Amino acid sequence: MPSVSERLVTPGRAAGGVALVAFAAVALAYPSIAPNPYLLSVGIVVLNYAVLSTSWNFVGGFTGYISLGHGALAGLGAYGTGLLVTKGGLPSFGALVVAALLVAALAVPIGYAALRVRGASFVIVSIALVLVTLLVFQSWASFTGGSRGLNVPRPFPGMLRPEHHRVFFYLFLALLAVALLVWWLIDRSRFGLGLKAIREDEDKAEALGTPTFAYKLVVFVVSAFFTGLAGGLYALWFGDLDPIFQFSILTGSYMVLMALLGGVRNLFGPLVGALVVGVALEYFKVEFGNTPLHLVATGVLLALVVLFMPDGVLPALGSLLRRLDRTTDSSIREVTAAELAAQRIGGEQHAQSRNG
Amino acid sequence: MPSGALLFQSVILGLLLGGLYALLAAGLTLYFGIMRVVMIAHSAFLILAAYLAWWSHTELGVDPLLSMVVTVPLFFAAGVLLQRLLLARLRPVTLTMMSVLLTFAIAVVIEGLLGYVFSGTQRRIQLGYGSASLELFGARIAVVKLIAFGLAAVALLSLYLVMKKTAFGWALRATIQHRDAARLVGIDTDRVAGFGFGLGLATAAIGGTALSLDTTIYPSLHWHWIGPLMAIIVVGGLGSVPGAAAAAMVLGLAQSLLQIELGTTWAQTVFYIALFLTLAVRPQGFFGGRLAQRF
Amino acid sequence: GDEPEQASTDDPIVVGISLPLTGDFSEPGKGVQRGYEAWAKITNDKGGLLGRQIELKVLDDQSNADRVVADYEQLIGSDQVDIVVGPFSTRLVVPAARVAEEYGMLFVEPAGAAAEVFQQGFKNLFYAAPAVASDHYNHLAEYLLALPAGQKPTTVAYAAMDDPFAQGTAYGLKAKLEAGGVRTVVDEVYPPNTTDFSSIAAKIATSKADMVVGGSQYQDGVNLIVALQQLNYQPKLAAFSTAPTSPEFAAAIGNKTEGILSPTGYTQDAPYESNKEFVEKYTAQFGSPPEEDEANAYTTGQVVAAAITAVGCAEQGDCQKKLVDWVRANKVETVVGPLSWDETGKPQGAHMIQQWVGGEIKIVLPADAKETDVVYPKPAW
Amino acid sequence: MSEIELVDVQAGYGRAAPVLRGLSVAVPAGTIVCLVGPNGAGKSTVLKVASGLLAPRSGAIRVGGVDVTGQGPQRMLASGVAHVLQGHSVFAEMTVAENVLLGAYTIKDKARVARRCDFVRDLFPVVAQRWTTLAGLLSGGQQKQVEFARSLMVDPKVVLLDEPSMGLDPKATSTVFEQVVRMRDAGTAVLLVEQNARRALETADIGCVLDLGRVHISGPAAELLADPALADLYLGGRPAEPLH
Amino acid sequence: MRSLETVELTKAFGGNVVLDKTTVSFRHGKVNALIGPNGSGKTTFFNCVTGMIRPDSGRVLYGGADITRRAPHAIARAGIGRTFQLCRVFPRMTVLDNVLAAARPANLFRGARGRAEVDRARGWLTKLGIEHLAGAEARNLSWGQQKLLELAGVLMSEPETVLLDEPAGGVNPALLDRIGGLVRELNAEGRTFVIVEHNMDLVMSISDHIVVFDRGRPIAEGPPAAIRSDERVLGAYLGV
Ligand SMILES: Nc1ncnc2c1ncn2[C@@H]1O[C@H](COP(=O)(O)OP(=O)(O)OP(=O)(O)O)[C@@H](O)[C@H]1O
Ligand SMILES: Nc1ncnc2c1ncn2[C@@H]1O[C@H](COP(=O)(O)OP(=O)(O)OP(=O)(O)O)[C@@H](O)[C@H]1O
Ligand SMILES: CC(C)C[C@H](N)C(=O)O
Ligand SMILES: [Mg+2]
Ligand SMILES: [Mg+2]
Repeated sequence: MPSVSERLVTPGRAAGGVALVAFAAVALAYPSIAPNPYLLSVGIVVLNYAVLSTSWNFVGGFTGYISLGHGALAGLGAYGTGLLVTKGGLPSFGALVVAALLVAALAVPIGYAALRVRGASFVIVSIALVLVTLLVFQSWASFTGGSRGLNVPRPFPGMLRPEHHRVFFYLFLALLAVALLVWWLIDRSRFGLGLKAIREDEDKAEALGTPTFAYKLVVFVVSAFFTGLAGGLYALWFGDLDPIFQFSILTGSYMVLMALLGGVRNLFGPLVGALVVGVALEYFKVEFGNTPLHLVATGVLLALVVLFMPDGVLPALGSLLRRLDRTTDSSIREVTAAELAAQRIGGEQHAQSRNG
Repeated sequence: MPSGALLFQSVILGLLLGGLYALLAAGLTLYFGIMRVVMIAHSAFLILAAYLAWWSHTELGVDPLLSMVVTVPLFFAAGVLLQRLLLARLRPVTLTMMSVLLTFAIAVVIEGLLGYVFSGTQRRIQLGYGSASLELFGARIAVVKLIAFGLAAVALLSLYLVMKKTAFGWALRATIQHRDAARLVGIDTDRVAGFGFGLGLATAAIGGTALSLDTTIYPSLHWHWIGPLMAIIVVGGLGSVPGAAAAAMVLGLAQSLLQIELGTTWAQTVFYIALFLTLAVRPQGFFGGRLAQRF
Repeated sequence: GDEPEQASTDDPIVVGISLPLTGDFSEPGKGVQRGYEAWAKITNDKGGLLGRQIELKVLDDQSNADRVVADYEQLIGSDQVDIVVGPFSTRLVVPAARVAEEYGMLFVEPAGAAAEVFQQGFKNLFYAAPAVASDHYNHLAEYLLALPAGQKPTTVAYAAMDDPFAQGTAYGLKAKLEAGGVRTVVDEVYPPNTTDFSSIAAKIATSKADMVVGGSQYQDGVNLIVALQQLNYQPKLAAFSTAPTSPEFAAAIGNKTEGILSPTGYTQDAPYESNKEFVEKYTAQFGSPPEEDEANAYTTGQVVAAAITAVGCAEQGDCQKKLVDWVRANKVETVVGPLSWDETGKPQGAHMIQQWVGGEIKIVLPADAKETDVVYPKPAW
Repeated sequence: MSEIELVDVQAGYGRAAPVLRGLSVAVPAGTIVCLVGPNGAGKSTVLKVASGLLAPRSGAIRVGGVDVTGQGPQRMLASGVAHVLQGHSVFAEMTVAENVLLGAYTIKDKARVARRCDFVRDLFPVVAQRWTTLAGLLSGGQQKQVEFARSLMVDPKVVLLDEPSMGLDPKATSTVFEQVVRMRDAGTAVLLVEQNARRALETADIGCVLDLGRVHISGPAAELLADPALADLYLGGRPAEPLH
Repeated sequence: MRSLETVELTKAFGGNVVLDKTTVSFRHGKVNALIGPNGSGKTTFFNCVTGMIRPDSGRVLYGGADITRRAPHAIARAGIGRTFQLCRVFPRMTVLDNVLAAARPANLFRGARGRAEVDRARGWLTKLGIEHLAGAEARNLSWGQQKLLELAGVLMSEPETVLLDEPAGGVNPALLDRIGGLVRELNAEGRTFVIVEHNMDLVMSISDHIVVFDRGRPIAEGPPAAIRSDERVLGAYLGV
């Protein structure tokens, strides 16, 4: 008796496939159809958000550890790249990869300390991570440039700005594709199932033989690596780093907001969230101009999501589709004790015939 | 080597600062340890209270301390509403996580509205006694800091007594630990949880007023406070009011003394170092917290 | 080719600006905005430039360096403004200037005074004020070092915000005093978001330094002064950048202003011709006379206007290059006097020193511009 | 007249299909009615509806003849309905003493509370021994004993017990069943859910077999015990062997 | 011959000595039962054996190897699986995924829902009478259903030794007979069981060897017949 989850093409999946192809087509064509360089730069910002929240979702989505501190990892990636270029003399993209690897390496001790505690304590630690890195990068002025910021030299000197945007748009798009691919691979693997077990009940997962700490650490490092890459790429694109904005809790919380809005259990959840929130942020900015009402709008949006769509947009859409699809009946059948007794006997024979 | 005068002056400043931290952390402790809600917006409410104190001083000309007559009940009511209308809607299973995000949203909304109404400009109450001070064995104690310290001490003590000695305190703890069972012994859990939250916010009103006496305020200032306060309640032991108070005093003093050699910025890292050490060595906190490791 | 920009007189010149209207720099940011508005109004009342009206398009960057880039991106790339001018403060000027540079736009700015603005290799940038940060105290340093040995301050305490401009002023003075043999006893740097100054003040007070120098923007200066007063510290001289020139300053520190010094690039009484017009019309428009920030913005407008008038065009594209070349090669008469620039865009002038005397802020240095004498040592505050 | 009565109740969770579909039970004063049935039949749901934790979608609940449909647990308690939950429901981070005393939250008479306290401390030695321990640190069975003790602090007219013997050792199980009988003898109406079905039916007056949210069979408890068809499907194959 | 034993295992919480130099060994390849009054330390014993809490002193040996300080997952991998007294299921996973998550992964990066594994998981659900709930989220199950699901999980992980903490608590007696049969069946395939249980009917009918705890010490050991009539057991536990 095939159940819903085993049917190959469900309406949800079909819709997802169509949406994915459409998104890819639009994304690839965007630099050519964007009416002006400004909108292209908005596209880059949105893609950057998408990469960041997808990276965040390696930890948040699989293990359920909500980190408000991923902004720090992005900031480290950005500063790492910048410092390797300016002080280390590395070529831009070499510096980017080295910096992301360094962030990943640094994520091992950070994760080692932070992942020992769960729930609220983890959130606090993650917030502390941002504040600590902010303090360090502000105070250690001789190395980092302090509050005055750091200027990252252009990877393509002399390139005019519109062209520069175009190149980076594709770079971000490629990075997003890789991050999504890795997430998808983990999601369908046994490793992924183990991570999800951690999200549900860590002790139980441990008792079932899952090396929970190692699993968490590995996925944290993977997440840090992608976050570092996103931060570094942003640094190369943007050029000016300021500790206040690189190490901001707001960055981390945007990642959470986006992932949550789209749906953390969903491959494309963070991407959808980034599209919605990124575009909304730009819209608020244009709409409310010079007032801080964009903060209010962000807050209200987050609150609405938490209150009314805690599982995100995609699952909400999914259940809507399922309700529309009359052919699928409820996955729970009801059986009386008598039927159960009969079924047990049948089931036993079934099992035996298979073993035999 | 710092001079003796500087050391003594720093000790005094540290103690005064610690008192303020203690008050500000107390409310957080309440939601966090007892209600399992991570209240990111606490410091945003602090700043809000500080703004109200500032506003009533500049616009109405009343002493900021007097503004508490309005802000304390107002914040209590706001807390009850916040709990009943928003937090109560969260699913119990994901309460801890989702409350982080929800209160984060509230914090951002408050920050945005403060910015909208009062602009992002830094504000400071200009008090007649703003730069007055008393002398103590060669050191100086600013009058405003002393008042803030006194407020903190009184508010903390009252809070402790309410939680330990009243039926309300019991009912609150029972409600949080097993809501259905609490309802079944006859506790009006909705009301109790609402009042608990109101109480926490009322401390924010007092803390904010104390803060406004001697600091510059601006809408995004709450980020500056949230880190040290979170660190304090973890070090003190989640849910323990005396623990928070002790940790606040110790860390405030440490910060003040470290500033002599390290400067203001590096000295702030003491909070985070203490936080990491605590989680590594004694996750339930150093001064209290019984089953806190469960969080 | 086609020259659609050969504008008719009813097609305004749109000037794009991003300003910190909220956030850390909001007070001076709003001052700069008033300055720009005054410039647009005064110019338009006289018939505009090239017969076209000036229209300002102002965005708020929330004192946020990320935001300021997006703003200029929007102004140039999307809104297609004809001219851009700078925001307030070095921290925002540098990233903004890069956007303008990469779009090939002229970038005259009112508030990027720190040295590093001129070290970025910008070719289109010009700072529209008399002197860069490190030179702001030149006259004060000269004065102090010339004092007889017994009177000369021997120890100085410095506290500066970790901000290119604020630190630039304090360290500019520090370098000169140290070279003249004046000892540094406290040297503190604090990040822009600091609110608690009591420990810095404790260090300064217990050091009993003869003189205190604050590298401040606005509120940090106020806070530090109050904290010092709480500790009853009475130096012989106290100098703070920017803050004491603000209209709010005296009330903010409870009117205990006596003797506080500050550098400034502008005075309402300056004898330049355009300044009289500026002060008069500005006061009519806003109800109070202009301060330094307003003047800097106005100066920026004057520089841009001179270039546009001389070159005869104002739009994106080739015109911008002509404008840049013109500014580089010429001297411009402004409300702060004649300005000219070296190839990095650095102005070639000096700041004056003001002091609070008898409840008012007055020019005290240099000798040829002074309204009253320096009060030294300063009375208790 | 029945102390508590559920009439044609439909109830369920969220938007899902109803769990109880047209269920009726009545418990007269001084009677033990025992609900048995397979896992997931809806037994706990019946008790939740009866104590007001779960509002029914339709149907009526009457206590002492008065319609109380839709009232919350606080009002229900005031009308004399007490409910001991299935599983573990101690206040884990409060002491045993605080747990027990909270059982008397609605009682203002201090002397009566003190008397009750002494009574439950005598009844369950572990409650007395671990008086100042945090309840969450007790073993599973000890926690159940604390819960039962907590419910004994009031004198309700109706008691709803959801598997009170689960996890208890034989001694404690006997104590619990003795108390249930005692309550009945004092005139209380007891609605008992038990998987220890044979023992429960031996104690009860009336038995009800629940399956898929409906009452499958009900009748005098002894008759149900004797029915071989029921034994196979609901009560376990063999009657209990004597221990020696 | 691998078997589970402890040597002078001691654990105290504060002043409360819960395991007091406990030395016991369980028969390999048999169905063992561990019984004792509430609070006698049975669950704590399980927790120490599986590494969920650290004993203060003493050793846990499995097949002769010392596993005392190993991490819980390492002990699970060494072949000891367990259930929890207070049900622990993965609340927001489906019933089927709950069981699949328990399977021993051969290759971490293989797909998690292979045909063979799904079939095996459904097999266990069928045997425990909850196959019809396979698509439901675990948190929506009734107490007894969760208990059964937990059992299905541990069986799916195919441990060599299975520790069950009150498997019968809250389970319908009609199913208990089936569970008893299942235990015997698996035991016949070579699995060792250690079962903590207060349901004496079940204990007496399925176990080969019974250990009785009182205040953290074994006070009696032996086959069901012997235990049934042991004076100390009657006094301390059965209360007859
Ligand atoms: N919170 C809930 N949300 C959704 N469904 C639920 C919930 N609680 C129980 N159910 C479903 O309702 C049905 C009845 O549950 P109930 O707890 O009343 O059963 P029960 O007879 O008490 O079983 P048990 O003997 O296992 O305790 C079950 O099928 C269960 O899956
Ligand atoms: N974490 C802990 N802290 C303090 N005491 C504990 C802790 N865990 C267990 N105990 C104590 O250890 C004793 C034994 O508990 P345990 O859970 O092992 O008993 P048990 O034999 O499983 O009982 P039951 O049959 O009731 O499940 C109890 O007195 C309990 O209070
Ligand atoms: C003199 C001021 C207008 C300079 C400005 N505060 C800066 O940061 O550069
Ligand atoms: Mg039940
Ligand atoms: Mg146990």
